[in-house]
Amino acid sequence: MSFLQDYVYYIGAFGLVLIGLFIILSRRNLIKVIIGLSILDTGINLFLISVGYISKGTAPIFSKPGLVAEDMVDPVPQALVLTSIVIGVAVLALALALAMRLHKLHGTLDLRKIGELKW
Amino acid sequence: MRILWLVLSPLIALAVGLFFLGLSRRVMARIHWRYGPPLYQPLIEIFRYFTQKGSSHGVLFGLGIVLSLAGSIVVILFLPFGGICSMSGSGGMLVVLYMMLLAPLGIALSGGEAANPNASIGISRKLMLALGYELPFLLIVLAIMTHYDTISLVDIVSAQRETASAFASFPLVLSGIAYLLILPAMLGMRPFEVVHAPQEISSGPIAEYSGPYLGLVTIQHALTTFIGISLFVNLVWGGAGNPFVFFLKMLVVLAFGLFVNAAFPRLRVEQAVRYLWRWPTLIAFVGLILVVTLGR
Amino acid sequence: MSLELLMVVALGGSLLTYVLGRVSSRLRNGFAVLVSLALVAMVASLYGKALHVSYYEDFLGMSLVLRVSGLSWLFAMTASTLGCLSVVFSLSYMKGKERTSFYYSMLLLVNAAMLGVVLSGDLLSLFIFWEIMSWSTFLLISYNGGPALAAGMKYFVMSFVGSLAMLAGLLTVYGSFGTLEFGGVAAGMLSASPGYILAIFVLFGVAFGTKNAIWPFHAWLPPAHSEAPSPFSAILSGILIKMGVYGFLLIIFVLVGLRNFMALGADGLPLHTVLSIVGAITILFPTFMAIMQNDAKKLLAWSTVAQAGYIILGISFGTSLSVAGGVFHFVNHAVFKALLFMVVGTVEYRTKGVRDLDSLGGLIKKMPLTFAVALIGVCGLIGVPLTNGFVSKWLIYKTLILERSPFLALVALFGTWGTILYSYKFLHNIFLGQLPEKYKDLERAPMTMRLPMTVLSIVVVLFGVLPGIPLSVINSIDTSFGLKPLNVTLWGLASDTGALNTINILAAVFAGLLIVWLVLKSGGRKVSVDQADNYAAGAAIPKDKYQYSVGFYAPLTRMVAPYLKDFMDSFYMRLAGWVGGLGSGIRRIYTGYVGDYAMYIVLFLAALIFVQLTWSPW
Amino acid sequence: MDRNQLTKWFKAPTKMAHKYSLHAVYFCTGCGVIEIPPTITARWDAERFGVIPAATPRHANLFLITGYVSVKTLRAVIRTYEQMPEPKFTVGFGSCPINGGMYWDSYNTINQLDKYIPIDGWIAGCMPRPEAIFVAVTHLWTLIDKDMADGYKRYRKHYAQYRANQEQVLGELEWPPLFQSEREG
Amino acid sequence: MVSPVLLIVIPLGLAFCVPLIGMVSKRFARFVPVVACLFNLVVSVQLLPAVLSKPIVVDLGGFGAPFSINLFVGPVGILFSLLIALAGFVVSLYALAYIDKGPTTRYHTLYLLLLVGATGVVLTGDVFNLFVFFEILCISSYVLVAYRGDKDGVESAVKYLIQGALGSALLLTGIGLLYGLFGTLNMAHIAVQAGSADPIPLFVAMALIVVGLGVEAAIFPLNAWLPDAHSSAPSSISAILSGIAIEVGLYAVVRMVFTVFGASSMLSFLMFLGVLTLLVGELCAFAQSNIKRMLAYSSIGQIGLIIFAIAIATSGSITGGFFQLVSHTLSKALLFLAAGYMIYRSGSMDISSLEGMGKRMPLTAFAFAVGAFSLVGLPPFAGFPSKLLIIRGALADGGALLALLVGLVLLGTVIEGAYFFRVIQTVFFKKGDGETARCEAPAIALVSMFVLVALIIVIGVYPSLIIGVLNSAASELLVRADYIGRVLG
Repeated sequence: MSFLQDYVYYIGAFGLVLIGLFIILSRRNLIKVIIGLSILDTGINLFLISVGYISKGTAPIFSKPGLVAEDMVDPVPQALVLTSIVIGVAVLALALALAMRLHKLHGTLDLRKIGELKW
Repeated sequence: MRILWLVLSPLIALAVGLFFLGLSRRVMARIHWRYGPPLYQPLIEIFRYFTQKGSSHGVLFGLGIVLSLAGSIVVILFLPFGGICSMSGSGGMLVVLYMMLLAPLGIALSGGEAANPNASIGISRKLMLALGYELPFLLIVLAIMTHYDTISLVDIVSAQRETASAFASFPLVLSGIAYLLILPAMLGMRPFEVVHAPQEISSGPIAEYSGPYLGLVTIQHALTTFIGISLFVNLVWGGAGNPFVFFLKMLVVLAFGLFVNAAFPRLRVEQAVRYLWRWPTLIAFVGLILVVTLGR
Repeated sequence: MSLELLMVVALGGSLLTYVLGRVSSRLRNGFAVLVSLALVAMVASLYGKALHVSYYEDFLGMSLVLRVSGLSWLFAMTASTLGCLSVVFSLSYMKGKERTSFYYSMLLLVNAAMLGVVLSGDLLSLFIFWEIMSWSTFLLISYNGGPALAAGMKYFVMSFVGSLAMLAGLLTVYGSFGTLEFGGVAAGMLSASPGYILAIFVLFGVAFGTKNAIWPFHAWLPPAHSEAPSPFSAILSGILIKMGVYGFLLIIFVLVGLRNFMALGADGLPLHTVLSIVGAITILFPTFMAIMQNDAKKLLAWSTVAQAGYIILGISFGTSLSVAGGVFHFVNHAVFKALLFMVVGTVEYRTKGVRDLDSLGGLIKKMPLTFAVALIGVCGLIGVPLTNGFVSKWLIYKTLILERSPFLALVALFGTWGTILYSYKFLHNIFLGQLPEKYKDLERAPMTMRLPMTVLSIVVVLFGVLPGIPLSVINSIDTSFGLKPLNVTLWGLASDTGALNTINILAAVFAGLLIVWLVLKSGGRKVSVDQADNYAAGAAIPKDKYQYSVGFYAPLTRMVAPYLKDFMDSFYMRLAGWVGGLGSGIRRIYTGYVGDYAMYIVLFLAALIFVQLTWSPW
Repeated sequence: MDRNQLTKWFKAPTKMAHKYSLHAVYFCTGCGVIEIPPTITARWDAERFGVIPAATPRHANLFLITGYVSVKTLRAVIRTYEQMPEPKFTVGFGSCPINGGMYWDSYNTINQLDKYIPIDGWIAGCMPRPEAIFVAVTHLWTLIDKDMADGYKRYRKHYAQYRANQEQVLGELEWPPLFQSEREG
Repeated sequence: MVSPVLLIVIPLGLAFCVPLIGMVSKRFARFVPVVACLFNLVVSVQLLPAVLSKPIVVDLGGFGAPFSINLFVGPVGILFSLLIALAGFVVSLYALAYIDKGPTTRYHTLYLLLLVGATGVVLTGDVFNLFVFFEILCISSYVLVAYRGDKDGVESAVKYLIQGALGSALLLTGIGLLYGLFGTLNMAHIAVQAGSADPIPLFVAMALIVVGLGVEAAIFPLNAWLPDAHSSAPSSISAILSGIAIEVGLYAVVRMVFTVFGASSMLSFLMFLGVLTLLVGELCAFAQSNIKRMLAYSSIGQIGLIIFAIAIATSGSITGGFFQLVSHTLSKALLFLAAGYMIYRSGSMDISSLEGMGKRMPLTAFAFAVGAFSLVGLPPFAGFPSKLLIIRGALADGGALLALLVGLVLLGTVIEGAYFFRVIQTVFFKKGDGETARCEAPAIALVSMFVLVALIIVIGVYPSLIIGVLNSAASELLVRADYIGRVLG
C-alpha cells in the first residue's frame, strides 16, 4: 500500500504520458493529436511536481516556525512546472491556430491525408 | 663499301623483287596450264607505266606513294641480305617494324586522297588484315627477340648462324610454323588477297593510279614482296652467309607462297582475321610462352 | 624568378582576365595571351634551378611549400606552353560564343592550378591545387551544355572520388610522419612497413589513376574530352590528365622511393607488375574502342586513354630507359594530342560544329595546312620514325623486350597497329575522300588557329629528329630519381643493346624520298584531275554519295564489338543508378504522415533504453 | 627473243613497252564479252602477249568494246575511255559497234561507235572468235609500230566534234570537257 | 567589459520593441533585427579575447553557482553566439528586401526571438533554462515556418510542431528525471554528481534528453520534420533554421553528452549515428528534384558529419567538427539565400526551373556556386579546411573502424558533390527556355550574400583566423573538469 502511496503520482504521471503518447501515435485527427500533446504535457508536469513532492509535506517557508526542512516540498519543480505550463499553453495555442489554418487550406484535419510534403 | 651497299641494296632488292613478280606470274600461269608471260613482263609494264600520262588527284596523291616507296627502301637498308646490312645499329628490329608501317600508310594516304571509295574500302581491308596478321607476327618477332635477347636484326641472324636457324631450334620451331602460316597474309597472296580484289573493288587502294604512279606502286609491290620474304628468311631461317644462298632461300619461300596462292580461294576479311587470330596466333603464343618459360 | 610571383601571376591573371572581360573583349584576349606568354617565359627561366619556398607557414599546422625540380620544370613547361597555345587557339575558336570571359578565366585558372600541382613541394598544396584544377576543369567541361553536362558530372564524380582517396592518403601520411613535405615524407617512407606503403600507394594511385584515366578509372575521359570545347580538350588530353603521371612519378620515385616500390609485393604479385598489366589493359582495350568510334573527338579521347597506358607501362618498370620512355612519351603525347584536338577544333570551327566522322570528308582540298599538321600529329601518335612518338615508344618497347616482358611488349606493339587503324580512320574520314557539296566554299583555318598547330607540329618533328634535346632534360630527371643515366646523344641513344640513331634514319628517309621523287618526276606527264573524275565503272560520280566512311572498319567491328564492352563504365553507371535508387528508396521513410515521424522518435528512444537495459553497452 | 625484237627495243623502247603490255579494260559492254574469258584463260592465254584485263581504266591502255553499245552504255564507254591514261588504244569488237549490226534500227543502241570515240581497229564478226582477238592484237602491234594507232591523238584534235556528237545522243553531259582549250578554239 | 547578459537581454528587449516601432513605421521596424544582430556581433567580438583567456561565468540573481541560473560564456558559447549574430545579421540584411509581404513586423519580432532563443541555449549553464530558451527557439521557428501561410508552410509547421513538441516533452521529462536524481539543474553541478549516480536512471535521463534535443538537432531517425520545414519556410528562415537552429540543437546534444553526462561510452554510438545521418541525408538529397528540399537534406548530411567529427572526441576532430559547423552555417545560409532569390525569380522550387539562372542572375548564381563549392569541401573555400581537419582528426587515431567510417563519410561527400554539381550545371550551363532578361537580386540581398562569400573565401584561405577559437572550444568540451571548476568555483 505504501508503494502505491509513494508512487501514485509517478504512476499517474506515467499513465498520462503513455496516454498522450498513445494518442499522438495512433490518432490521425490533428485536434486529437494536439489533445494528446496536451495530455502528455500534463503528465510531464505532474511528473515534475511529483519529483519534488513529499507526501504530507509542507510549504518551504523557513520563516514559519515548526516547519523543518526535511518535510518541506521542493519549490523548484513547482517553479519549473509553472514555466512549463506557460510554454505548453503557448504551444497549444499555436498548434490550434495552425490547425485552424490547416483546415482552411487543406479542408481536412486528417493527418494521413495531409502528406503532400514527403520523401 | 658501305656507301656502295647503301646504293646497291635497294637496286638488288628491286631486281630480285621484280624477278619474283615475273616468276610468280609465270609459275601461276604454269599451274593454270598456261604458257604465261615472259619473266621480264613486270619490267615491260613498269616501263610502259612510266611513259604514260598519269592523272594526279592532288599533292598528297603523289607524296603518299613516294613516302610509301621511300619507307620500303629504308626498310631494305635495315635488312641484312646475306651477310650484308647497310644500316645496322640504328634502332634494330623496332625501327624495321615501324618503317614497315610507312609503306601501307603512304599508299593509304595517297589512296585516300584519290577520293575513290574503292580505294578506301581496300585500305580499310588492308589495315584490318594487317591488324590480323600483326598479332601473330609480333608474337613471333617477340619470341625471337626474347630468345636471342636482342632487338638487332643482325644479331638475330648471327645468333642463328652460330647455333641453328630458328626453325631448327626447339622453342622457336612453333614460331617458325606460325610464321609460315601467316606468310601468305603478309605477302598479300591468295587466301588473303581481298585487299586488292580486282573485280569487286577495282584493285582497291590502287584503283586510281595511272601512269608513273602505277609504276611506283608496282615497284613498291616488288619491294614489299622482297621485304616480306627476306624478313622471313632472316628471322626464322637463319639468314645466309652470302647473298646467293640468301637468294636461294628466298626462292624456296616464294615457291611455298605461290603454291598456297594457287591452291586457295580468297577469304573475306573477317574470315581472314578470324583465321589469323586463331591458329597462327595460338601457335605463336604457345611458342612465346615456351621461349619465356624455357629461357635460352 | 620567385615561385610565389609565378603563382600570383598565374592565379591573378586568371581573375583579372575575367574582370577585364567585363570591360572589353579585345583587351581581355590580349591580356590572356600576355599572361600565358608571361607564364611560359617565367617557367622557362626556372630551368635548371632548384628552388624551395615556403609560401604559407601555417595552414592548420602544416606549412605549404613551392619548389621546382627537374621533373616539375618539365611538367610546368609543358603545361604553360600548351596553355599558351590553347589560349591563342581559343581566340578564334571562341569568337562569338557566350560567356567567353568565364571561359578564358577558367582556362587560365586550370593552367595556374596545373602549375601549382607540379610546383608544390608538399602534399597538401598539391592536393589544394589538385582540387582547384578538378573543379575548374569540371566547369570547363560542362561549358558547352547538353551532353557535356553528363560528361562533366561523370568527370567530377570520378575525379572527386580520386581526390578524396588522395586526401585520406595524405592525411594518413601526415598522421604517421607529422609532415607533408616531400623530403620529410620520403624520409619517413624509408622505414615504413610494406603494407603501409601499399595502402598509401593505393590511395594515391586511385587519385592519380583517375586523373590519368588508366583502365578501371577511364570511364570519365571519353565523354569529357569529346564534349569539352576543343582548345580545352587539347589541354585536357595533353597535359591535365598527365597530372596523374606526375603524381605517379612523384609517389614512385620521390615519396616511396624506387627500391621500396619495386619491393612491394615482391614475393607474391609485385605491385609494379600489376601497374604495368593495368597499363597494358589501358593500351589494348581503349585502342579497340577508339577504332569503333564515329565521333572525331571521342576517337581521340579513347586514344588518349590508350596512350596513357604507354606512359604507365613505361614508368612502372622503373629502369632509367623505361622512365625516360614514359616521361618522354608524356611530353610527346601532350604535343601531338593537343595538336590533333586543335585540328578537330579547326574543323569544327569551319564546319560549324561538325565532328561526326561519317559526314565529313575531302577537307584536304580546303584546309591543306590543317591536314598537314594533322598528318604530322597522327604520325607522332602512331610513332612513325622521325616523329617524337617513335623515340618514346622505341624506348618503351626496348625496355619491355630487354626486361623480358614480351607479352607486355606485344600489347604495346599491337596497340600501335590499332593506333594506325583509328588514326587513319580519323585522317581519312575528315580530310580524305570526297568533299561533300556543302563544304565547297569552306575557308581555310584562321591565323590564330594555324599558328599554334604549326608550332606543335614543328615540335613533333623536331623532337623526332633531335630527340636529344628533350632526352637530356629527361635524363637529368632520371638521375634525380637515382637511376642510371642514359647515354644520350643529340640524335638518340647510344647503348650496347641496340642503339638509336635518328640521323641515319633521317638521311635514309630523305635519300629515299629524293630518289623516288626523282623517279616519279622522270616519268610521263601528269595532269591534275578533279575528284569527280574518278573511276566509278564509267558512271558519273554521284555527289556526296561516293564516299566510303560510314562503318569504315565494319567487318572488324562486327567481329570484336560483341566482346568489347566497356563494362567498367556500365558498372559505374549502374553504381550511380544504384545510389540514386538507394536514395529514392531511403527517402521513403519520410512518409509524409506525422504519426510515423512521432513513432520514429518514440521507437528510437525505446530502442536506446531497451538496448541499454538488456546489454548495457554504454 | 630474236635479234629483230632486240633492235626494236633499242630503237623505240616506248612503243615496245606499249605493245607488249596491253592491259584491257575489264568492261563488258555487250554479248561479245563472252569471248573474253576463253581468251585470257588457259585455252588461249592472252597473257603470253602481255594482254591481261585491268581492273580500272586508269591501269589500262587497251579498250575492247565488246558488242553492241546502248545509249546508256555509251555514256560509260566515253567516261571510261576518257579516264584511260594516254597513249591508249581502242578496238571495236563485233559488228554491232561498227554499224549497229542486228541492232541497227534499235531505238536505244548507237550504230557507229567511231562517231563518239576514236577507234583504232575493228574486229568484224558476230561473234568474232578469240583467235580474231589475237589477230587484232597483232594488227594493233603493227599499227603501234607504224604510229598509226593514234586514236587518242585524233580524239584530242577533234574533241569538239566528238563532244558534239556525244551530246547529240546523250544530251547534256554531267562531266566537264576533257580538253578545255581545244573546245574553245 | 560588457556583460554577456546583454547578448540575450538587448535582442530580447528589441524583439518586443519591434511591434511598437512597427506601429510608428513599418519600414523602420525592419531595421531592428539588423541593429540587434549587429549589437550582438560587436559584443561577441568584444568578449572574444577575454573569453578565450578565461571563460566568463555570470551568476544571475546573485546566488552562488549551483543554486542560481548562470550563464557560462566559454569559447564554445562565444563561438556559437558569434555565429548566431553573424548569420542573424546577414540574414536580417537579406530579409530587408526579401520579406516584403505579409505581417512583416511579426516576422521581425519572431526572428529576433528565434535568435535570442538560440543565443540563450548556447550561453546558459542551467538545464532548465536551456529548455526554456529552446522552447523560445522552437516556438518562434514553428511560426516562422508557417510565415507565408501557404499550404506547404502550414502543413510543415504543424508537422514540425508535433514533432518538436514531442521532443520538448521528452527533454522536459529528462530534465525532471535529472532533477529527481541530483536535485539540481546546474549543468556543472549535475556533471559533478553524474559519475556517482545510479547508471540506469541516469541513462534513461540521458536518452530522454538526447532524443528530445536530437529532434531539433536532426539526428537521423528524428529528423523527419527538417526537410519539410526547411523547404517550405521563407528562404531567409530556411537559412537561419539550417544555419543556426539545428546547430544549436546539436550544441545542446553535444553539451549534454560531453559536459553534463561525460558519457564517453556513448560516443562511438554517436559516431555511427553521425555517419548514418550523413549517408541518409546525402542519399535523400541525391534523389531530390526540389532545390530547397535538397539543401535541407544536405543539412542533415552535414549535421551527421559534424556529429561524427565531434563524437570522435579528439581535440583535432572536435576542432574540425566546429570548423565544419562554422563553414556549414556560412555556406548553407549562403545557399539558401541565393536559392531564395533564384526561386523567387523563377517561381518554382524545381531544380530544372533554375536553368539559365547563371545568365539571368549571375551574381546570385555565383554566390550559390561558392556556397556549394564550400559545402562540398573544395579549396580554397571554407569547407575545405574543415573537412581536412575532420578527416585528419579521424585518421590520426589510426583505427580500422574509424578508417572505414571515414571511407563512408568520404562516400557521402562524393554523393554530396554529385548533387551539388548537378545543380551548378543546371544553373550555369543548361540553356534556359528563352527567358534571358537580367533579373538580379536586390542590392541589399546581394550585399548580404557577398558578405558570406567573402567570409567563406577568407576563412578558406586563412583558416588560422578562427582556428584559435575552435581549438579552445574543443578543449572546453574535452576538459570537463575545467568547466565544472569554472562554474562551481
